[in-house]
Amino acid sequence: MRFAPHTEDDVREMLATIGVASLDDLFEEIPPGLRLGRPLGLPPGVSEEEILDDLADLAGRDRATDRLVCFAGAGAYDHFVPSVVWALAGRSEFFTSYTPYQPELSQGVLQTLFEFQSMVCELTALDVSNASLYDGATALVEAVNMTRSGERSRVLVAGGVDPRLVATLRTYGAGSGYAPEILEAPQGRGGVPADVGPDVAAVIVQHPNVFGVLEDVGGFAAAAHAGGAELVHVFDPTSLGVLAPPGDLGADIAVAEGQSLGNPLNYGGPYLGILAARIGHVRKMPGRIVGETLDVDGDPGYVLTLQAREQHIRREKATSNICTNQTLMAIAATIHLAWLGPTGLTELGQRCAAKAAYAFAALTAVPGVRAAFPGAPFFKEFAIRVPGGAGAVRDALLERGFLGGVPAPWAGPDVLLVAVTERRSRAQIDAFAAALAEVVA
Amino acid sequence: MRFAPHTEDDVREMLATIGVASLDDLFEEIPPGLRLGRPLGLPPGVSEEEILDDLADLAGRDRATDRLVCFAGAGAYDHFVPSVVWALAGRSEFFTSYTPYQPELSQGVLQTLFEFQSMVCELTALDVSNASLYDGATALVEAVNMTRSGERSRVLVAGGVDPRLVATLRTYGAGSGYAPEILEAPQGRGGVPADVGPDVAAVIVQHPNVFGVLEDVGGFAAAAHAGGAELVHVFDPTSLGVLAPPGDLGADIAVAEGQSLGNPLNYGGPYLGILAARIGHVRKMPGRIVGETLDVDGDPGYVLTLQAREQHIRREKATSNICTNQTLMAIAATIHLAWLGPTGLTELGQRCAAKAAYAFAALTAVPGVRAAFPGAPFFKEFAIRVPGGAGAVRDALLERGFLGGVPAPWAGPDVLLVAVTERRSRAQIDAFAAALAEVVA
Amino acid sequence: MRTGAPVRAQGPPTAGSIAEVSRPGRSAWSFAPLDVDPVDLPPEHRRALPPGLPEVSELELVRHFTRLSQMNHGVDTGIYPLGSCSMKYNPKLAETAAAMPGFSRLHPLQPDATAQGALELLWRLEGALCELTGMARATLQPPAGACGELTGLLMMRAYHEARGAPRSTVLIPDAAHGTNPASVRMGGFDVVAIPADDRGLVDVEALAKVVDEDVAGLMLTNPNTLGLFERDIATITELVHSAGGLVYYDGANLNAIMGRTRPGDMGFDIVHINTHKTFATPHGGGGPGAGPVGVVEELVPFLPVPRVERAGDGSFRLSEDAPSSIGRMHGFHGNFAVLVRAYAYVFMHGADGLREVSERAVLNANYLAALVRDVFPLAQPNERPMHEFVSTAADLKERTGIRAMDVAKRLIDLGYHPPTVYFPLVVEEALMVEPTETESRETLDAIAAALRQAAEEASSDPDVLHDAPVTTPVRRLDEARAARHLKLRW
Amino acid sequence: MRTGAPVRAQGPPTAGSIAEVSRPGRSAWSFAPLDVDPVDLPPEHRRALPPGLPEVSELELVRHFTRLSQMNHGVDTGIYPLGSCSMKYNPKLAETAAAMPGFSRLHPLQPDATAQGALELLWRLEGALCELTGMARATLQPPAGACGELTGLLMMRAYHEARGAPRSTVLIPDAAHGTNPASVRMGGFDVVAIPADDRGLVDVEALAKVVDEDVAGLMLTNPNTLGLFERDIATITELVHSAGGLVYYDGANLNAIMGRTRPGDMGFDIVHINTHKTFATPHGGGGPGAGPVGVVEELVPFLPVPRVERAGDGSFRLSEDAPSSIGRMHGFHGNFAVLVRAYAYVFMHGADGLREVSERAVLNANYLAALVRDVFPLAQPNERPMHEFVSTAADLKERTGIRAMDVAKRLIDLGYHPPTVYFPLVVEEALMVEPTETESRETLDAIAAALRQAAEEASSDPDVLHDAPVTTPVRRLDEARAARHLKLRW
Ligand SMILES: Cc1ncc(COP(=O)(O)O)c(C=O)c1O
Ligand SMILES: Cc1ncc(COP(=O)(O)O)c(C=O)c1O
Repeated sequence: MRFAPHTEDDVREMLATIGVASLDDLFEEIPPGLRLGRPLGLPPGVSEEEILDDLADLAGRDRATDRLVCFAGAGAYDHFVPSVVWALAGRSEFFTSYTPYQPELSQGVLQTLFEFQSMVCELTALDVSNASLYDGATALVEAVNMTRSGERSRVLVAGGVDPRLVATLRTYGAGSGYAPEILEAPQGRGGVPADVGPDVAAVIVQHPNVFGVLEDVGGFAAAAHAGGAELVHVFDPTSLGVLAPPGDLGADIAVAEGQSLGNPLNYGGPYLGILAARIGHVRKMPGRIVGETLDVDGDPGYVLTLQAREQHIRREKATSNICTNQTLMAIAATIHLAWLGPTGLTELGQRCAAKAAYAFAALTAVPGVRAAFPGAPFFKEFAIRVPGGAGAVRDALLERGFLGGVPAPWAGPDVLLVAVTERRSRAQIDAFAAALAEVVA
Repeated sequence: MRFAPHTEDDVREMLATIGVASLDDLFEEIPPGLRLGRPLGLPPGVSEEEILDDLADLAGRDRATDRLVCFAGAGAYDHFVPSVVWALAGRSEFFTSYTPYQPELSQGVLQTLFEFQSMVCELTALDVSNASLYDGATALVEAVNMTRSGERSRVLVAGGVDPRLVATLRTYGAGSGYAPEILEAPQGRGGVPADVGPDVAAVIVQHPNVFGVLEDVGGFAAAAHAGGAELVHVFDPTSLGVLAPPGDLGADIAVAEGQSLGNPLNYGGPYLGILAARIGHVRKMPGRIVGETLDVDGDPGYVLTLQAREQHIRREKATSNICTNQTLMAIAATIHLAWLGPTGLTELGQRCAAKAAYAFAALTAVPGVRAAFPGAPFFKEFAIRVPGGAGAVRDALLERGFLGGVPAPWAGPDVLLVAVTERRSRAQIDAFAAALAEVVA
Repeated sequence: MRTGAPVRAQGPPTAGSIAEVSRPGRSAWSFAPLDVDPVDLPPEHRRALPPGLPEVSELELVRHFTRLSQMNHGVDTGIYPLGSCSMKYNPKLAETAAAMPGFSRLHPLQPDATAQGALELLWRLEGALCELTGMARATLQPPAGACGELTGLLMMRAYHEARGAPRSTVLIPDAAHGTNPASVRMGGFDVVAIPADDRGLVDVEALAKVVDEDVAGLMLTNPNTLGLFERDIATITELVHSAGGLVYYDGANLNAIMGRTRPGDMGFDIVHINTHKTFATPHGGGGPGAGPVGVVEELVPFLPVPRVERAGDGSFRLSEDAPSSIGRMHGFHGNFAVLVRAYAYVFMHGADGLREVSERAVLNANYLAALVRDVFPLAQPNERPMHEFVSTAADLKERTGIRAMDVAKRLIDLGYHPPTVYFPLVVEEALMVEPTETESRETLDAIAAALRQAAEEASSDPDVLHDAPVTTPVRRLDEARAARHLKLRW
Repeated sequence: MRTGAPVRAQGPPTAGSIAEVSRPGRSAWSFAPLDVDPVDLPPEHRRALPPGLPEVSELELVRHFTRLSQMNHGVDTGIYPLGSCSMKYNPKLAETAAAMPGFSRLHPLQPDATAQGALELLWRLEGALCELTGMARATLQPPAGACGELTGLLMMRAYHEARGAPRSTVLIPDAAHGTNPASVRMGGFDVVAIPADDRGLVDVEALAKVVDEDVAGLMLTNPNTLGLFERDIATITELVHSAGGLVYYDGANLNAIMGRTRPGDMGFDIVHINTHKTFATPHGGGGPGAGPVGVVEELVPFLPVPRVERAGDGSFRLSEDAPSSIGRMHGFHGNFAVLVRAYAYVFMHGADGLREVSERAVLNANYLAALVRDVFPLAQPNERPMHEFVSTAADLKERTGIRAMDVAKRLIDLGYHPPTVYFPLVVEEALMVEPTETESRETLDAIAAALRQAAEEASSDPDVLHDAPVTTPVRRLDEARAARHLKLRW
């Protein structure tokens, strides 16, 4: 398969125009000793039909959520994506464009990102949003970087924060010079730090947390602010039709994994990093930010703004190194949010909560299965304890056609996280409970 | 699921503007006796996720060519459709537009159809093409209508013409006043009429014919012309990279089923009716025709032309009643033909012919399986005789994962038509031969 | 002033034809290497020279057709108020459904046992259409409305022949759509036009005079071409029936009456539906469509084959055995993938939703009519239109010399696709407007304002109408020249 | 003159924001009815007022974003010659692949046994990238190039720490891309800039002076930011190695050398690849991308987790056990669906195809440079550029006062997306041009003519440059104002 359009005549005449005799001459600056004296050790090129057959074969070897009823979550969720999202986000004018360096030719992407920022602010009740980051985990890293300066360098992490997020923080912290400190979370939540010292930059709370449990964000915020630290709230965008927004709970910075907004599971990516903050933080924010301005005729238009924060201007003093971000996922999220609107987002949240509650009752009614955190309020995900080990039970459920959740070994060998989205029907939940009963019997 | 955007306020205020009190008032012209006094006996409306789940359930009950290796043809073929075809034909500016009544807003569709007409002329070596008809069968009906006038009313059909086409002719002929007359086809081809009288309007030959066999189109043309009749050639567009074009064989009108050009199997439709003819016939042609002209500034542009032939102007004197046609399929075919180009179309034809020849040898080598028409040259399809009845064998092959062809009962209870496209690999053909051997053993 | 123009495609303004883009030696195709021996076809059958198709790279191909698409207006770009076409929103979810491999990769001649899902879909859709129209059974085979008409007329012919009394004429209103008379001819009948009375409705007296033993049937659309409901429809169908004729319902205007009344209840014997109108299957630049035809019990024997039948065990099959059938109207089973979209539309809306569709369609048409009727009078000022209305620019032309076509072209520059113009032919300077139910009130207000502006400019600034359009890829095109100097290919 | 403008979307020129389209009570959403009892969340957790999202119908939604898309330029619309971005054709077939449910509906935390296809795809792709770059193993986790850089720098840090000798500085050329210094800082190192000599290449003398025991490593792209091949690269990497440092290859310019030479053979220890550049994965308006990072044997222990490993039985698994690993760089396994597209690109092209890609990319850049270098001199007139070239408008500015930005904006009116301007910062009035291999010779001729026309107009008709663009949805925008009066949301 080839896409270079050159005919033999083209090549000959172009070489003549350049003034060289052969294509090889164009590479003569490469010292002979460094030239690859052999063909690459890769198979020869193939046709479109062959590569698609090969990929269909690989895809066919996966047993994905089109063939398994999905109760897995832990940061990635099987929500419904309306057809309109990719019918529009997939338009090639969006799809094949790049960062809007020439705003006059990029108003489509720029305005969409402006609308994305606006919707994120409406969701979070915060003042400003950027135009996307890589994913939820790296968004948290960037949020922490916004909070650290001079004395204030410590990072306290509530015990209910997803270990994958903590692990990511740890990796990046090695470069920035901090190690996240994890707070005790009795009963799978809480653990508000007693006193937050002057050396603490940020307190991080995830709400709903990794166990799906609702946290007392206000309590964490109060503690953080008492010590002069910032409160970073890791939220779930699908919860914000029904749960109080980060801005109302005292969060200074809110970050989220935006996958649930219009993006397929895609085995983990591309997803969407969302970051919003209070206006005072705007010059510390990472990544692209779109602003509205006027053109020479006084007509409104959109541009990338506050670029003095960014690597291409500020270089080593930039707020972050991010360049390519996840714009297309932000476009999809914008379309999905507009499709939902305020009522749809609320309906979505209510459905998730109701179905999760139903599933919780059904599963914990199975003999031998217990709630991991009895009495803890939750949103769309919850933790149960299953006899025989979470991994073994999960595998046995696979044979019955269910992706039965995600084991949480850090919380105990028998803890299984179960997520229930609006996509799960009562019948599916009942069948799942029955299968679980068989498995643990 | 609803798409009407009206809010309650909208409805109220719009009714006020109209000057009526209620929506019911808008329907008061319907005499009370005729009003449907009850809700329609249909299920209540459902959401996008529900209707898609329902459709996925139905689709899942089919065992289509994504799950069966396809050797079925008989007018619809499993060819490769490159990804660009629907990435482009599916663009909403094409997809959601209608017949280009306002040419200034429809140059995209008009120019594409002009290019379609041009490519059809290049393929067929004929002078003019229209902008599409419903499908191959109705295209043949229209071709016949072009040839009949006054005395000349009889329609002679070569024995190798697909019975589905003949059946369609018979249906429409009942209205137009003719019954197609079928000529003997010894050995699955030939049967050139001895003498064609002054009452014959058209002689129809399909080449390659329903058995995949190559016909002596020139011979049919000579006979038709000797009697002053027209020769209508039913062709296969995928053959025209390797087989002589209708125009060179003496055809006056050529028609084809264009499904193979960019259109999925779709259980029989929407497909593409192609019709091309010599320039002398242009005013008798059915359907839309696009022509190039100039705008008021002298710049070139495209419009629907010769509309005086059409029903919206000519009414009962129109050359046909067709209005809505298959434009989108013509757009897909245009893109596919441009993707193929002259070399690609030739490669395609060579692959089909070579794989069919290989399959013919492999299948007729199976003990008990015979060529239906020994020695007859064929293109991408051929007929075999199988012991135990074609239907039974076809069903037994299904269990082994093969859509093993199409029975041809009119040619004998044991005759099976086998089509082999470029998509079939040698391995698949060998496996098919092995499965057939098992089945007939 | 901000132009608001979309980003212009690369390169010089004129989009050359793909033949101009072509360069010898270029190509986009790729195939798996041939894994069997090549064969030589018999020399006498071989093509001497390869066809003169364009030679382009895949990117050139993509840019060419992307650019052409940008030179086209669609429902997704803006309101498309063509009368009699029901250019409503085409739900994207229908594309998701049509793309399912179980549908898109199904071969038309697969054994029924491997196509149970597709067959059940067709069965359910047929049932729904019968309930919606008040018919007994239906064929989903006709690929468009015109073919549906012919299907109906051939059934009329077969019906009368079966009764041993062939008939030769079919009555249609003089305002009827062109496909009606054309289909009548193809059905082997002669057309007898029936006049409208001064209400714009069928002149029942006149009709009574022409209805006789030679009349095979009558074709009507209701609401009629003026968008008016034929109030005397019961009398009309009764008249025809009493003379032994059949009555055909052209369903192009079904969008006006769903859930309110049914052709069957009005006395119609045969009904076609345009799925690409009423059920929002995408028009695709002029097609594909689908034109299912429903009939009353008495006509069921004549329906085309194959038909979908349900066996005692609940399984479905395609049946050809129907001795009185008129035969097949399509090479296979019709435009199946279009019917999948129609199924999605019908069952997604359901009983309540379809009724609401018609309610809002009629609401929108009456609202828009109310906003413009003082400047563009209705062809029938005293009648209430339903889902569409026909205005006339006749007096505007009187006063200013500005014609309906000028108004249409000016609308384009103001950013709106014009309504149908010069149809029906019986109305002078006709503007036939069908907004459909999916347009918002703001859009109706905006296009009304544009129409009023154009009418006002007709006196204040006529040249802006004569010169229009100026914002389009090309300006007014010389159609006479196109027909005189035929250039139908490169 | 024919405008060639695409069809303008409906309505007034200014495309209002979706908030302006919003009307209380409208909606597009639909969900299955709740089939379980509703629940009340604890009052203290409930949201008081629903979020102020837009309320629109689905058609309004479709029109709004269709219209916005029309206001955007993409590779499918025309040449997009941004230097350092490799804006080449994005094969449509890659979208077919990425949409396969086995990939798109796979949950990231599914057990490995249910994801063997995806894992094998990652395994094969890793292997191919290692062969292409001359590395031992690679991580596919970084979601973009900048993250790949940081991944590499964190591995550098871990490497030196593991050897008990932490180091504090990283060397980068002053012309380097901004992400390089920014990543260096995030890696916890200080940046030491190294100058270029008068050839525009790394000044080896100067380098020798700054290389010492405190230098953790050097970051380079080769060909460098000027598009020139660093001929002394062997000496350079040797120099750094001899002082115990590591050398990082920024793969943004890999499109120049595939199949000709490999970073590993040049002495690089760490390499990142931008799949959205070299392997044509769609840029999506600014992302997503993927930034796989390959390393030499010695650094394998430090690669991020999870890693794809192959078991004895040929099965694949995600492994976390790697004690010296720097940890995870992404919440899950990186931008998998982007990697599927990269896999399609790499294996569809194969060994021969990738070599041809670089050949044609270098051919196109040199051809275009030859056509314009007399009016826009190369920053390094005596050096041969590879896949891109940097010209300067400095003397044009001298002579006419017309700046690179004016030329860029004029190009837009002439129908072409401009090259990168004002990067690299070290070149005055820089125009950085990367045509890529998928552009045809005619397109290069056409944009060259446009560039020459603009240069000519700089003296003959400067205002047409000052005023440009005039054909776009908006004209030149006031960026200073945007930063002064922050309006970052509706
Ligand atoms: C009133 C009427 N009847 C029949 C037709 C023909 O339908 P089709 O275009 O689907 O063949 C139309 C379509 O425009 C119409 O408006
Ligand atoms: C030379 C160079 N290095 C690094 C990067 C950063 O890559 P990414 O945008 O994928 O993060 C770029 C991208 O523009 C680049 O051109």
